[in-house]
Amino acid sequence: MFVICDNGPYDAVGDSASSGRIVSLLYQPQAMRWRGVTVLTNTPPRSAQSSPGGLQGIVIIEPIIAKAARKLGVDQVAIRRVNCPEGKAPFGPAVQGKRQYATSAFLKEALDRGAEQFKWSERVARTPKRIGTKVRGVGVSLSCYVGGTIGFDGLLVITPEGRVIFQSGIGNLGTESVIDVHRAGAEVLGVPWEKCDVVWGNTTKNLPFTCVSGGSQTTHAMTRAAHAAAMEAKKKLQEIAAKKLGGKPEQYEVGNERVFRKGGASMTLAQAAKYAIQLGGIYDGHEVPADVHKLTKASVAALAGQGLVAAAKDNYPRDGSTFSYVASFAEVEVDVETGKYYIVDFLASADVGTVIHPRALGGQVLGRSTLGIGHAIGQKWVFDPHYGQMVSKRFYQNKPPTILDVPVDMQWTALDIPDPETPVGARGVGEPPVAGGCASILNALSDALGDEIFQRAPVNADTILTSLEAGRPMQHPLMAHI
Amino acid sequence: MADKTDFNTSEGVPKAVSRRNFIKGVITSGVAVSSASYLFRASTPLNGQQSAVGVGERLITLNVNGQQRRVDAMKQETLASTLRYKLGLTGTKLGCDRAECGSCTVLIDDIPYYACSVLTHTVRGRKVLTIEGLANRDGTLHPVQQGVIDEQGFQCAFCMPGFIMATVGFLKTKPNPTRQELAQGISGNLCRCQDYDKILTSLMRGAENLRRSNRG
Amino acid sequence: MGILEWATNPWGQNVPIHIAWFLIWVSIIAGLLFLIVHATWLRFFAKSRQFASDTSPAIAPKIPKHVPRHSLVARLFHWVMAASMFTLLFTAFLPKVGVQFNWVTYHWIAGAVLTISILFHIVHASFWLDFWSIWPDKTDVQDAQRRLRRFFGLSAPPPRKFAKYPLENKLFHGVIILCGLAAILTGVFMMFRVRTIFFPRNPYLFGDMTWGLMYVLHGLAGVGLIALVMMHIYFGLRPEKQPITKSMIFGWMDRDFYLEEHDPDRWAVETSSISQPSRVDDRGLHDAG
Amino acid sequence: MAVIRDVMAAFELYQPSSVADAQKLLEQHGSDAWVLAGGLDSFDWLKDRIKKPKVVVDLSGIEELRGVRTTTDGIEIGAMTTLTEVANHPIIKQKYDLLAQAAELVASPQIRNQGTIGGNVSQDTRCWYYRGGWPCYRAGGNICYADTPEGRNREHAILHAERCVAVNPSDTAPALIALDAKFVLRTRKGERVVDAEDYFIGPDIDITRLHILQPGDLLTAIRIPSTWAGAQFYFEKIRDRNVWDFPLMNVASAMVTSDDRIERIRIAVNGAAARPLRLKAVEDAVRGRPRNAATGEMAGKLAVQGAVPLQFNAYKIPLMRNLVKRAISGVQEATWAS
Repeated sequence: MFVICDNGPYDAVGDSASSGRIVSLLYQPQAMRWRGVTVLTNTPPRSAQSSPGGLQGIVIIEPIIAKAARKLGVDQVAIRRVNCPEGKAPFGPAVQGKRQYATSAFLKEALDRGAEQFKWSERVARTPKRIGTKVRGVGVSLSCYVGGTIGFDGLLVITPEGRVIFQSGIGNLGTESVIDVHRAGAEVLGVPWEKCDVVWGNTTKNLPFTCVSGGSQTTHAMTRAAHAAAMEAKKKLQEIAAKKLGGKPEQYEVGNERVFRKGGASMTLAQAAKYAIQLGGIYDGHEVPADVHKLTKASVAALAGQGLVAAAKDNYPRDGSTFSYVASFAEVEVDVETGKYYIVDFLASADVGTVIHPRALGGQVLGRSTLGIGHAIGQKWVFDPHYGQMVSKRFYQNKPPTILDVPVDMQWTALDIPDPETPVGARGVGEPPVAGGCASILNALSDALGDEIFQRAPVNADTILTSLEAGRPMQHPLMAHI
Repeated sequence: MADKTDFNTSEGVPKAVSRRNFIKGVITSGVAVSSASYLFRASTPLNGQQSAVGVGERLITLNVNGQQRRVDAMKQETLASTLRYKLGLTGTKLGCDRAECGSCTVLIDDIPYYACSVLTHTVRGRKVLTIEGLANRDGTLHPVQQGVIDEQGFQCAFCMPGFIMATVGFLKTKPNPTRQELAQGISGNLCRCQDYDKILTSLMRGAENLRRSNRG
Repeated sequence: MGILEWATNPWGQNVPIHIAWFLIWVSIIAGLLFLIVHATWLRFFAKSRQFASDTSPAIAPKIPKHVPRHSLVARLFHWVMAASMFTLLFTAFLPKVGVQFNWVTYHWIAGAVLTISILFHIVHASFWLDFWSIWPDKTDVQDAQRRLRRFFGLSAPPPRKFAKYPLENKLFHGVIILCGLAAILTGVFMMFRVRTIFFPRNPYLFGDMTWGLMYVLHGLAGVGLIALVMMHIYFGLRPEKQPITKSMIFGWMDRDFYLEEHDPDRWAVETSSISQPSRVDDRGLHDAG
Repeated sequence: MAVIRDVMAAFELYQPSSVADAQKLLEQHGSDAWVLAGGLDSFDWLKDRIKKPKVVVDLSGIEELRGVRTTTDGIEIGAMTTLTEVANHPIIKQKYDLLAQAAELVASPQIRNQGTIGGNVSQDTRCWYYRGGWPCYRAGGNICYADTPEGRNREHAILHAERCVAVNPSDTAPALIALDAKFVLRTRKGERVVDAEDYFIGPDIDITRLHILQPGDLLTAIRIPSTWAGAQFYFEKIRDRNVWDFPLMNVASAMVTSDDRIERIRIAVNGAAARPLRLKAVEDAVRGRPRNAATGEMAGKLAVQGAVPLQFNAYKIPLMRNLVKRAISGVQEATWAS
């Protein structure tokens, strides 16, 4: 795999390395040579959008896999099933004889679930492929991207009123993760969600050190941090209970808004919070664990004395690197006289660990799939090579997909198999579906029209029509998006 | 050149306010950025043309969300600007400002328009409805808004006011649409989170809510 | 209102794109003014011309009745050039003043014809015609000084008669060369910007500024030609110049006119051809001088 | 050149309530004046500061320019009638559905609510170099940036290009040509009625305009004769996005057949040249022939004769050939039992 990254005039760092890593993980090649070059060019500035490197790598390889399967007479899902990662799948180059590996991968299951729900075999078997000028084709694509980081802080306060206030430093992208990840903490403490508040918005609100909102890491990183803070709070509750009610801390349990000894004494969280204020020190935030970030320490200092304050760094172990996976399925209908095509159906089947919030997850999986679909069906970025100036400045020129460019009933599903290397089992999902959205459309087009018709994205009416006319690809694959 | 700059910026010297500095001042004061362009762009031929056909006053009354609002609007001002920057109705978003993204969609006499591409002066005497005017006075959300809450329709939701207004407008002509029909109806709006599927689901719920509330 | 139109190129640089089209009217008005002033002056103020000496009567009978002046080839060139020039001017400027039609093709074809004919003329005039007869010589300069002094009432000997071409004619030719060559050279490059049969298009042959200046030069030469062509036609139609105009049609000039205006010493004609006045031989023309 | 997000440059706004007043204003202000219909084309120019008129004359208050009226011979559509009104008008849907179909496919719902039929046929080209404010031929300069060795000209002309290779983006224009519509203009000299296809001009005639309106002229109405009422219509628009996009190409045909032979036909294509093209040669060639695939094939081939592709728009030749074919012989509906 030889990747040349045209990075415009400024940014010397390209995404070519990421494309190599993702491809080596997603298709588990037994041997792979990779080379990446970043070139600075005197062209308009650009920057990564979503799934940088991963999108490109997968979209390069997927049509090749599809073609190989056709040549071999192997089913498209089957060939991917054979080659896709499983469990602690290795990726990237060997360093000192050892290769890195993923925390987990259940992509085979995702493929199976997707194929079943999409009725893959039925669609493949359906005849005829062509009616009049219309041809249908189905495509499947694997997709993955990094799905989480570790080492951030959680912070919560149990108030004397018995409410649990989660301090959330997550930037809200509208994915709800700013709120959702704290459910992990509420669950640990056994507090109904209605008794919880989430404080978020800006740094004046005394928020803990948090990952940036990007890189599909939030769900993974911050469920861990929320879990850690809740475990810290639980520990403190047990200690307070032991202090006040006697016995050893480990004899106490936390649940139903109480801390209690089985069949014995108990107190409410509200009471425990009041005691925490009385006790001071580590209990109400006047003392902070040494390993939390200085920003978290400052926030804790500001919150001290308001109740039981628990701050903790995510120190949970993780064996491997975290990735999330998607198997994407698409069917297209192409009019061979005009080159115009429609996406008939689309399904994304996700392996993202534990599902935290199904509706938000669905929005993410289909939303980012649509971003990828946009790259397949028309989104482009045109500049005049003589002047190096953008000409596609308007939406009708650079063509982000509209609601009518995707099926009105898109489907998604998720496995809900926890990742073993994180306490809550949840991984991030933002970027993993992007490449699948793009490549499944390209593969469906190849299925409808043949492998040799187009060799680049976006595929528009013009690409298809010129090539069908000539019987071979007419646009150079490396030619700018036009 | 340098001398002139010094002259304008040095203290104590009587200030010959240059046009650039004046505009800067206006911008920093944050009040009437818009009037700068009125004062200093091509001097408009108002003098002696008051009686000319069709020429209007700047001070106009608009019917926005059922209220009569007096507003001083420039001739070249768009409705989106007036709503946001003169009337404080920032629920109407300005995305592309080129009639492409739909985030500025408002209803004018019950019809969805891109407010970024309507001159404020052309809506005199017409009823403008923005997202702020949808909910009841008592705070009860419009059924379509409620549908969005019910189904968590949007992600970043910058496009949401536009989508909701487009939906409310479309449902006036077709209260019981199919998913396909509603998608057509709101196809003039873009969502860059690309959450179209969930948006459509929530707006379908909104349509259902609306039919139910009309029935009841 | 500047005399150039400027535009901002894609890189934000200001570049000229062409002349301001009101210069068309400036040129037309300048041409009209010239001919009105000239005609008025001739009609009311000009004194009759005086030449230094009459041609010796001894030579007169030897001069053929029809003095050969322009060879057929030279005349053909002139009229081809005239036709292409008219085509060029009308196709260039009529659309600019509101008469819309598909002008570009006609314009570049006429331009190509003009270019070829002028190339031919340069070669023809350099090697077959008397090259120097059209360029002012020392006598022309002296005579011009004399005429100028006499015009202002100063004492000066009367000027001598003309050689083959009067000084004004030579000067006109010079100015036409300047304007014409400027228009042709820039025009040839401009053909790279439109589709012609000659070479592959390359609109980026030069930078924006160079192209802009080329269009400006082409335009200036073009509007200049409007006034020059008007003057030329005016003189061609003036009654006292009719013999010259006729000579451009028929190739010869009346003996009387020749004797009256031209100095046989400066423009010798082959006196032996007395019996065959209408037969003009190319060779007869380069003996002059 | 940039996409500017700021208040437009100042202009004086006139909102006349009659055509006579509007004309008076336009006469008074000459080339300083800009006529505003729906404004969806206009505001791009004004917002990007590429065109800076001193005076804008808004036609939206002129009642006489709105609405669809039936006449003794067909209908008359006021130039300021919105595309939504055109697309939904019962008479148009019933008798001149070709136009309704075309109007329905213009841009987006909001734009159809605001954009007018007069504005749609009079809009400027969407060449991205020209719209970007590059000083090209159409903008008064001396180059066509799209027609350069590496120019990005995927959406440009294959026919009748003359220096400028931009295309007309209107969807309703070919439908109106196919319906043999007449455009009613109000000029200084009075009312003038021209055939739809004569309303549009190419760069060979005037490289800076797409239509014959001179400063001060107004397009007041479009008349559709009943000649083609209820004929067999075909409209197809090929575009990249399924909404809010200009045609890569569109085709409109109106046809009357008897015994499946083509008795009368009008056909027009847009997106191939700087003006919507009425394919007269095709009409003549297919008249009297059976309406079948062979006739369609022949018509398609005839339609693209003389087409000259640029570097990136060769696809428009088969596209035009196939669209013309379909406009004559139709297209088979495909439904899979899934």
